[in-house]
Amino acid sequence: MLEPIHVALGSLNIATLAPMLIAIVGALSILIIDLAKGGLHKSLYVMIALLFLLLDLGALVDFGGVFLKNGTILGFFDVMLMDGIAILSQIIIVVGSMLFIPLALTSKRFHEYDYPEYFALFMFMIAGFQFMVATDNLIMIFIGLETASLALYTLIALHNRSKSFEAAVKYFTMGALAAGFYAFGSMILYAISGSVEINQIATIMAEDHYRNIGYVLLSMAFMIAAFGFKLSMVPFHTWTPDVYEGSSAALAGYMSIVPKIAAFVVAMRLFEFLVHSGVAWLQVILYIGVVVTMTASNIWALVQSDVKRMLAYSSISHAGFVMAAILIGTTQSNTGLFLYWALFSFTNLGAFTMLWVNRQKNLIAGQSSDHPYEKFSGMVKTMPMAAVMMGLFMLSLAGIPPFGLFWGKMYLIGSAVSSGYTVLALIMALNSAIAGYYYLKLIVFMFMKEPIVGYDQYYFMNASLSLKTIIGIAAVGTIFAVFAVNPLLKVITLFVYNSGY
Amino acid sequence: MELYLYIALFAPLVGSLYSALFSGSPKSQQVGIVASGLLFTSFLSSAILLTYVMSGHTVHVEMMTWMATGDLYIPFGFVVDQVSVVMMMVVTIVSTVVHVYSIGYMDHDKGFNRFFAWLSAFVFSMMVLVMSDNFAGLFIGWEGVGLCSWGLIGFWYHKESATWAANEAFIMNRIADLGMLIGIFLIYWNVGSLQYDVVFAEIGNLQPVIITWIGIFLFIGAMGKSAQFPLHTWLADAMEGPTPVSALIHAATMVTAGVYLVVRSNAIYDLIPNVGIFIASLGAFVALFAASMALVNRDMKRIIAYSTLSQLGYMFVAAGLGAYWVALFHLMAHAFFKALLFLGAGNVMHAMHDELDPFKMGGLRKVMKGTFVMMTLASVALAGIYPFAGFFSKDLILEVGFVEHHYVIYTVLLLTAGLTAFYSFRLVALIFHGEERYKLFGIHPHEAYKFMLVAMSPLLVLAIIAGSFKMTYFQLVMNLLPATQYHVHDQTTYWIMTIGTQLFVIAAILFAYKKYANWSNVPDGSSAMERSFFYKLLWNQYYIPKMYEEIFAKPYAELSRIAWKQIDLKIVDATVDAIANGIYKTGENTRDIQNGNLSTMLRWMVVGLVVLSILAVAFTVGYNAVGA
Amino acid sequence: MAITLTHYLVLASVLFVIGLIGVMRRKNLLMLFFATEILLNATNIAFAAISHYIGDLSGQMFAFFIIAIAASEVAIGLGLLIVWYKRTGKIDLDQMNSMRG
Amino acid sequence: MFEAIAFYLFAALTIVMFTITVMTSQALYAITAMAAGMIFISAFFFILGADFLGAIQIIVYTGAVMALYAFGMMFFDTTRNVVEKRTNPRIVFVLGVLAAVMVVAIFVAPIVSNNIQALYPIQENVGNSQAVGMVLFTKYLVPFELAAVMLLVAMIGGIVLAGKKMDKSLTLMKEEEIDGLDEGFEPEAGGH
Repeated sequence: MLEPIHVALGSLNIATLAPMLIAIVGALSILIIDLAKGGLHKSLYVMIALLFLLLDLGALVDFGGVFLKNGTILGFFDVMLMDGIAILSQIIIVVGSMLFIPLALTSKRFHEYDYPEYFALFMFMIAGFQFMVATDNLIMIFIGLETASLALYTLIALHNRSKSFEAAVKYFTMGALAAGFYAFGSMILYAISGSVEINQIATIMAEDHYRNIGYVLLSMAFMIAAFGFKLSMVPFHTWTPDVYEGSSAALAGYMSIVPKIAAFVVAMRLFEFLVHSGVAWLQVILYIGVVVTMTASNIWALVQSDVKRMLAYSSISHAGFVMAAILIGTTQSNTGLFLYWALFSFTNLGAFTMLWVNRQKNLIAGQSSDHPYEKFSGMVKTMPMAAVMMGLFMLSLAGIPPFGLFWGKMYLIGSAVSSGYTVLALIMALNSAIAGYYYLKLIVFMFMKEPIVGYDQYYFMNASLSLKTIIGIAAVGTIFAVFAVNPLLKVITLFVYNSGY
Repeated sequence: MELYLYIALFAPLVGSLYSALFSGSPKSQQVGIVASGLLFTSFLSSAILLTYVMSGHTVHVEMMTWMATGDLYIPFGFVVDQVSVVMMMVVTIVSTVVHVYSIGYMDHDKGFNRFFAWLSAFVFSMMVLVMSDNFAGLFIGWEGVGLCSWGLIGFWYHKESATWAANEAFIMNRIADLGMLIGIFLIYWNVGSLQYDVVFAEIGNLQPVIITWIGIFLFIGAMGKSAQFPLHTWLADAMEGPTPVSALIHAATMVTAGVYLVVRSNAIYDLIPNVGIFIASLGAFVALFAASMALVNRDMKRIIAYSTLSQLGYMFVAAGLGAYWVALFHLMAHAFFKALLFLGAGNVMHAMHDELDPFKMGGLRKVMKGTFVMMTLASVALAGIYPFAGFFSKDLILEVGFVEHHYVIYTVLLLTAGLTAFYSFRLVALIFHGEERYKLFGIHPHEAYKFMLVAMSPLLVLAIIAGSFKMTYFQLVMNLLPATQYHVHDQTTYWIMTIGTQLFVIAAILFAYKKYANWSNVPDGSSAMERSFFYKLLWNQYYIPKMYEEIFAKPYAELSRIAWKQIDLKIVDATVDAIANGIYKTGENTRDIQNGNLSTMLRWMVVGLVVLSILAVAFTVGYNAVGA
Repeated sequence: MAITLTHYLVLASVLFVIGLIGVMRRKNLLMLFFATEILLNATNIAFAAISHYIGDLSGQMFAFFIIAIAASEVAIGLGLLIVWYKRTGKIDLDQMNSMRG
Repeated sequence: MFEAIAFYLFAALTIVMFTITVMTSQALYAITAMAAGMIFISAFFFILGADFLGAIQIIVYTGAVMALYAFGMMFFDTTRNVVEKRTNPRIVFVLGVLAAVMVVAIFVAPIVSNNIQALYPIQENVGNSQAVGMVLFTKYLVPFELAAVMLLVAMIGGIVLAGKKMDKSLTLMKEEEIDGLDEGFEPEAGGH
């Protein structure tokens, strides 16, 4: 017989679960409120979600303080791992979610917001992402990932039109394949190490001096395929434009930020120790992956005729750009990753919200997508302020100083240079220059073309005060990023450095 | 003093934001007045700083730290020293004048408020550029002026040519900026800092090869901004913008940023004289090349633009030969009389209802006395007649060439001086003298507003007297720049040279007057001269724009003509240059990867996996082979 | 002849590849989902085998959670298929072509 | 010996079954073959001493998942011959064979390691279910609870997606049309 196991409650560090539990409790309370009284207005659910996310954020900030004082916090038999990058990425996840949830408060009614379940699933999804980043146990990562993904597929489909179903089915099917890759990759790692925890796997591999190099590389091949899908690296990116086009702009913007930062954190945990141990193969593969992803998606973005698809390709390109940080693998580059993503969140929030407020219900006659470039032509004449805002976000995305993303780009390129990746830095700079073209294309349409008669009725047709506020926040974040960069960097460096990345 | 520094720097920004507030609302005079007033404040602060600097101090502030983590440390500060204060004075004087002038010039334009927002934003960026104490700040200002000039050239965005020109300028500059960015990275990588003082102190310790590359890449940036060959085509096309913009950006400030960069980096260029010679030679070539194109052009503003190009060539000659203070001096003098010339041209354009062909004018001196006097005096200054500003600065460059024994450059510059005089007075003669050909076109010209003329008068005064500051100026900048005096030692040679040059120039003026002052018809392309090879060559700007089109654009257009038509690419076609077309084609051809079919997508994922695992196996086999 | 871990790993990879072929080959979405189940099952065999050969329970745990994940995926996948089918009357993925480029 | 025979027998059977699943054009064959394949896989689990996993495999897969799929088949009316357009079948097989060759090429090399330690060792004298229970409710308690959340998400998602409310799309209706909807469309009290 087995001996009964005695576990001291204190050793569990139940507090490590607090942030995620808050999100889950939020989700459950939304469901319960709906049970008690149906037919409530969506703004109530938005407020509840925001409230719980605020609590969540508070818990995270608290953890941040504890982390800086005592270092990494482990909990629940070391399944939970609250280190600096876990806390940082959770903060980005939660803040990102807080900024995107109010986008539900549109003036027009869309299908998904009629469901309280939408908000519940949203909260479950956030909890899933939080679990995914706050552990280095492959099982836990997998379950967190799937919880979040399954919720996300549903959220996409709830938009309830053919394109969104198509998007959800495509995403789901490819996601199932990627899940298969992930499981197989973990299996190989388990086979050579007898463990499913990344730090132990790393230790055992190092003790073996990478003798089973074939297994290691094969597992990495599967893992790159799995995370390549999540991070939309070429050629695993094909879902991105279709899924962005099919889902509502609000959700598409969300997808371009939050799931990716979660995947980046896991990729950091999984790939960087190998990069550091000098596994040349991985370096080469990541190098090629980064370059191809940046370049190819930039080229495809040029030929798009729909703004949302263009932004989809642009976000692929940005993800490729940031992936370079994992390849470089220094503290500076990892800091750059978080900085870039924090700045990118604000800019992309703005860009997608601008699409969202201009969303009409049915396709414009003669157009096959929601946001063709023509829709914005001559916008400066009918809505100068809106055009300027959109132009601002485009300039920031293009990396024009002094707007937000310029600093992220500069810091990352700088980290590449100071680690000796000069050619990579050049390619990154060159790609930023190419990217300027397609962002400029939208600006050309907005500022230099004649307005098309009748299109101005679509402008801001979906706007409400909350959406305008969000645009304002995004614009402020983008413009005044200059002043935030330094304090932000200090904090991020502190967290990243103390987590050993 | 720091207060004045901040006032000088931020007053234009405040003006810009203030104007931007009103950009949506209809034109209101007060916007222009407030913006001009703020600019004037900035000018006053600069003047106070000038007196302070002249008493031997410099002001250096570190406004904030932008990035300070790990080994990256970029403080952001501003410096007012002997060089930057000169630039500040030039920028603030010219821009104040241009602001006031624009109140009149843009009087009837719907985008009046928007115009001032852009214009003040431009001045702010330019101030950042000249006042920054490090390369990062310089680059930010650099990009900022590029952006603002894009907005200002394309200000009349409903004109397709204006849009095109704006994009052309933007793209050409981006190409050059990339070069400059590489240069800055090289500096940072090798020196570990971007602060001027640190960089210039350390630069000597680097390998010569690296310094050479740094110099070359920085100069590529300068070439783009200062429109040096072969990146010069955008400047002439940029004349599509409103004329005050041309006066401010394309004569006095932005295009001289390249010269400023070279002057500022004199510590770098001093170490690489070979690059310096190249810069000087290119400058001399551009001087002659641009002047020759100005000879036959029939567009008033383009003639002045080519003249600017030519004068920039002069400045680069001086800078390239190590006479940095001379380059800066000519920059200053040139800013005054060239801005004056442009503003005068603006008056003429207004009077002639946007007619630009001087052959269709003539005899305007009767109706536009003020403008006539100003433009004539500005042209005299440009031609370099004693005692006007141009004489002191331009002749000095000739002397530099002579003293440094670069006789070829000297000869080229001398010849260009003659050409300069000729085309300037060809323009004056055609516009103000001779028969009143405009009557054929039913135009009733009128003089500009009084206050516009008054606004121009400071520039006139400076164009006349700027030369007399030479020694004061020299005393000032020799604190920072190599203080080499350029004197032809032999008195006789000196006098022969000076008087000879003067006579040559005066002869060219007289020749121009004789040929054009009594012009009576509007040429229609049939005269013998107009059919001559050289005329055509010059008229077509050496066929360079055409060549760009033939070599780069045409083949691509031919290859992809059919695919082109299916998608409306007109805008992109115009925006994206030849290289982008290639990229675009690639995108078109490969977007089939994304054919929207789920099965294909899944297959791509498997392809990715298979490729990765093949690589894994290959590496393992190779690793084991090596290991065994 | 003893059965070693290698045997199981090879079996798992063969099954995994069968699943891959199914994923690439199937156009009927329902039957495509079958193939994704095969992928996960193949991995499960390998996990159980590794767990057995190194005498560690974590592998069985992983397999256990994979089964849970597979079950959840079925629920969502069928839900998506149902709405799609209600709209179009088909579950053939060649019909899904409204977005491209 | 017994083990070897059992392995090869079940290996052959599963491979055949799954091959049928992916190759046949009869949906009924496919699902039956898959159910059989799942059961054969559980046989491996029993051989490997993972009794609990074997039982779960049969209950969850063959019991629940297969039943769901069978229901789906009836709903989608795919019981008859399924016609699928084959595009580039050769590529599919080339990719498949390549993948198999590469993975197997790695796997034929034995794993060499002296450092693998069983962190949660299987004890001879303890029943498998008991041991699994011990680990599951200590080390893997949090993943287990999260799996519960995941199943809840799947349940909510499935119900919401398949629900009647999805038949009309507010996204595509004009605002006036939504106002004109009868109360029946508003979320009913109590949810579903």
